[in-house]
Amino acid sequence: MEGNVRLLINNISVVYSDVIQVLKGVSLTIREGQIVSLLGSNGAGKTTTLKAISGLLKPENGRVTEGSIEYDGKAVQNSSPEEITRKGIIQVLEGRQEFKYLTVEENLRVGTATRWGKPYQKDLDLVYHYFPALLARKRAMAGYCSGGELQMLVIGRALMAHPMLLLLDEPSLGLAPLLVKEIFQIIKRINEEQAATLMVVEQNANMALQIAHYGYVMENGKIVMENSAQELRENPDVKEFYLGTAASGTLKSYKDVKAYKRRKRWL
Amino acid sequence: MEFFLQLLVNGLSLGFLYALSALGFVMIFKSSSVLNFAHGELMAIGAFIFLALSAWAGLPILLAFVFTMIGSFTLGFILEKFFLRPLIGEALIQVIMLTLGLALMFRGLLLFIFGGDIHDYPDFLPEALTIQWGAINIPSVYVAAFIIGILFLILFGLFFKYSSQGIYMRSVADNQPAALSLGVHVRRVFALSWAIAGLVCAISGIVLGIINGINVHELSSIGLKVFPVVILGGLDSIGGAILGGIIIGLLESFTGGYISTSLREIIPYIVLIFILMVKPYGLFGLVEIERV
Amino acid sequence: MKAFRGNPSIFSSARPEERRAGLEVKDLTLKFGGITALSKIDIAVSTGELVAVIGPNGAGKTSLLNCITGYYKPQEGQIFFNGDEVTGLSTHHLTRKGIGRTYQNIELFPGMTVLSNMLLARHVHCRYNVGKAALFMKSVQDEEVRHRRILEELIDFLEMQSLRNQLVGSLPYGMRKRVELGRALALEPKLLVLDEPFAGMTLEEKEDMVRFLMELNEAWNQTMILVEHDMSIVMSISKRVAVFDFGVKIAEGSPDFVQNHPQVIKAYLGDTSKIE
Amino acid sequence: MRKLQFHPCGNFNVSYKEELAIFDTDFGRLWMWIGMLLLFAVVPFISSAYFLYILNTIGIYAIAAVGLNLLIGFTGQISLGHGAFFGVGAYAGAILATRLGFPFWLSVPLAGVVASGVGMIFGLPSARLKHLYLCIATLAGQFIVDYVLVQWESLTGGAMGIVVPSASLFGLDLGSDRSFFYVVFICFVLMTWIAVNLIRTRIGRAFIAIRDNDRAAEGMGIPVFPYKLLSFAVSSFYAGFAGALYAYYMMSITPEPFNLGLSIEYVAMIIIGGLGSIPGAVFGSVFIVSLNEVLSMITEYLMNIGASTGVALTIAPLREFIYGLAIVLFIIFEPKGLAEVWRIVRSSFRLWPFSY
Repeated sequence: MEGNVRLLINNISVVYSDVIQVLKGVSLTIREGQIVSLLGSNGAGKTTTLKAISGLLKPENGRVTEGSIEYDGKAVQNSSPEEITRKGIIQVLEGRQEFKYLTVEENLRVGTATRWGKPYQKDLDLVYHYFPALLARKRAMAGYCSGGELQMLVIGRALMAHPMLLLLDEPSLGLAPLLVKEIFQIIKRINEEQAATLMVVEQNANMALQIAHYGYVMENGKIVMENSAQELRENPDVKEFYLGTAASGTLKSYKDVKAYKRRKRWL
Repeated sequence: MEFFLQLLVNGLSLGFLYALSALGFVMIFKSSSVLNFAHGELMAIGAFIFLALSAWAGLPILLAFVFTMIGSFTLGFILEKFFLRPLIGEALIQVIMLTLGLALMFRGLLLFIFGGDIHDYPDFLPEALTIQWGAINIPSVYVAAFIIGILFLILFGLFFKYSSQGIYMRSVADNQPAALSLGVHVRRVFALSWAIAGLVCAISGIVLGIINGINVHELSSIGLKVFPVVILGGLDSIGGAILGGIIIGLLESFTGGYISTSLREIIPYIVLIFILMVKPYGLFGLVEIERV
Repeated sequence: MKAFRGNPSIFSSARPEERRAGLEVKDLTLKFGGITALSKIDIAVSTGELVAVIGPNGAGKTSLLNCITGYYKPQEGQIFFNGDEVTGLSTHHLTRKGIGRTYQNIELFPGMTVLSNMLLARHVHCRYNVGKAALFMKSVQDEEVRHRRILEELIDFLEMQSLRNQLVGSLPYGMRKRVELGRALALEPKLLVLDEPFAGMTLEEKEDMVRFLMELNEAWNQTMILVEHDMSIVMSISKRVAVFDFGVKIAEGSPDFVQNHPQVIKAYLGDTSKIE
Repeated sequence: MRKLQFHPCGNFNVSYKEELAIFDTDFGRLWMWIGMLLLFAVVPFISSAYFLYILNTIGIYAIAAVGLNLLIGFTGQISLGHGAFFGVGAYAGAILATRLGFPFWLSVPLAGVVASGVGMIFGLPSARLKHLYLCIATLAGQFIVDYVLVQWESLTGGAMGIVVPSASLFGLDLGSDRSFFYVVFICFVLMTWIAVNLIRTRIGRAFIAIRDNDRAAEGMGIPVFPYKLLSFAVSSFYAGFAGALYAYYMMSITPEPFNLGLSIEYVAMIIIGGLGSIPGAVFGSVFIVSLNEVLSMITEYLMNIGASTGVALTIAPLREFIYGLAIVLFIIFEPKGLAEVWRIVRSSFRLWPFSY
């Protein structure tokens, strides 16, 4: 299932405010129809990678200084977010950035900004089909919705834009286990039914690797490992550091961890 | 009784004028959360362009009006591009101070060019608009202000509630990064809202100019009167601006008629403070949603 | 410089009665915007306990914490802390009474250094008044130095020595969570309220955090109430778990009991962690 | 004797106490003493009367600007009524001196207290109002105070104003520019020192916390509203104190100068100087007062040469234009203000000639 290359990141470096270097030569490839997941610790540069793709570095005074990002064969690095979104790359920001004072439906309508003037009723129906919970709350002010509803809302909002490449930043952050599962199931369905290409940045490596086709691991602004999701799931290091399963395959208990480290501290 | 009715009518018409001039203000606030202290000066600029074109250059009224609209639209656009845009992301107080600085600049410039005298437009409104009802007389210009006010209210109300562009504008004021991530053209939204605001300011400036004569000091002080009006109604509410305008207009008219003319100027501010103590977001303003 | 021996004096020197933290919530009901966020909630936390509150998003967990810390005013019901009724008291009062908390979305002051953030929390323990502060008298200086010393202990305890003078805004997410814990601890709270302290953390950061919380709880008898979604952590560190759904407490008991409670599985945990 | 430290090349503080110091090097402290010496022993004797007048005006404005920066820059409560509080102080000082015959040393601080009371009244809306709404409430305060100053004729003398007796301290006449210079600048140094002290203790930390995130401040046990009121009180005390000095210095006052324009000037001072910076407030007042003087000198000059040709009247508004332009340019090109410029200049000097 080697599809066409949708997005090719070629050895990029990203610098904020001309001083702080966050990415140091990152390369990755996203093929059409795939879900690619990007794992890594906090501060490793995952979000920056997403923002480099979607053009949102600019408002934060960041810049791609080296390397290139090619989307469908055309270089898009350092383009404005308006141009990039109109090419079909939509990022769902971390931490549910809803429009608090707009109703749920109005929030969804903002998603039509890249194709202003075109009919959108069918897309609304589609979003409500994926997220029936939103239909019930469509006239509610988004600021009063629960965390789960908001996560659905921001993903739904991005779907309204007919994304060719959807970038999801921590979609499971702060969600209950059941909801995490639901969100990931829907992400998988979107990938399968809408033939959308997705890139998921996740802390919950377990879930992310279950739905992904391919995965990358980032540390300190560099890609340190890449492989098919299947292979990554089997990799002992990934198991140890990201999945939290010991070599024996059972879930590690936090009790052991704390006892060991505490002893270390006292000695 | 007749005195009361005349005060009532005066207050209502004055209120509509205030409401009209507040609309441009709300427009800017709704899309970019900027409090524009140069509002009165923008009105004055519109009024003076129209004066220059109609009275001095001798253009036909309609043509002069169209050119004034184009000019003020462009002015709003330029203001945003060169002065407001560099400040995106800066602290509130800096934006406020910038508009205060712009106000000083414009006032100085207008005084330099046109002087501090009162000018008048040639008569052009049809007499037919005048309403004579018993002893009560409503001059045509007030009727015109009323019609324009209602028109704008409906137009803007529908625009922000239902049109996609209106929703994009509100989304930008709400959460800029998120709007950017969805491809809303943030810069265009800002520019557009300032341009439209410039246009609305010019219209209200012209209407005020017809009534009171055109004078820089007068118009810029009415620009400050906009604040009690919009705050009373709630900064982001168009209906609130209209209602706030009417309340302030009536208050002024009755205070002036029954108590004293000197208190008249200050009464909006006193009432404003009391209302804000009870309703901190004005009568119709959105209550801030806070989550911890 | 004396090396740190894992013994913050602000905790070890405090007498047990000063660390007493009995919280009792009775019949608590909270409504807003036409929605009942909490209905008739009873929950009690006694000194030295670590109680976890779990439940789906929007179940009212954070609302409960907000009631306990005074951000929301409940319509019905009472909250007692150490025997005194504290229902409806404002947040700063409750902080003074010894309830400290961290926030779901990290409410640090990003423009300040780690140290300033923590120094801020010493506000309740500062005794000088405006006049003395204005003249910067000797007693004020001494007190400032004393607080600084206490913070140094906390910084050592949380292993943040290298971050001391860094701006909070420049720290990675996981570290900010740790700073926020440090700031809450600087309040010397009797009851520590934690709202999703592990959200968005990597495995390693979670392990560190577990370590700090366990040490606080076990070695210094710190009373804690915790809202968290990571079940493996909740199940391994808490002594008692309360489960909320739609503003109602549907179960309460030991981690094992809750884990196997059919209603909890249905509403919250789901049956497996696999996606079909 | 320990080695004097000139260049901070890192954080070498050995005791916690050193962190509390205002200047982080001995070099800085040395400069401060040299500056003080110059200010008090040299400047008054080499300056002309006109220059002393400008310096005194700067000193008076700087006191009020430091107060306003405590409120806006540190506590984050936007006020457009500082000019009115300055006016309240001026009037309170004048009334205390003329009606009650209070001596100078007593009526000035008392005027500060009166202004602080009025400031607290107009700070009350801050209990529920935030940001723009509060800004407009203080604007309302400005207009109301203006109105009272003009209308309460029995107390304020209406538009005629009050003539203030010349200031004297323990028998010493302070009527001359030079003797008043000492009064103004001793007060200025003391008030600035107090402001710095407030900032580096829990009071200032609470202010900053309220500015940055009032909900979290609340969670740190800081009672937000009392602190906001305190900030209003302190800031209007500074304004009132400065206002009373102004009244004594000008010898007669009318309501006219204490209008919205003055409030705007104060905000301009702290923004141009640098929000949330005590030296910034001082830089800002130097800048604004000098700009005012230069502009009026230029207009006067132009009016003199243009008096015969009739352009005199049309030149005056240009002053307003340039004033506005200066503010606008400053905000666009150096939004962090002169304090930031000063910091950059200083650090490049410190590192010179090896700036890398």
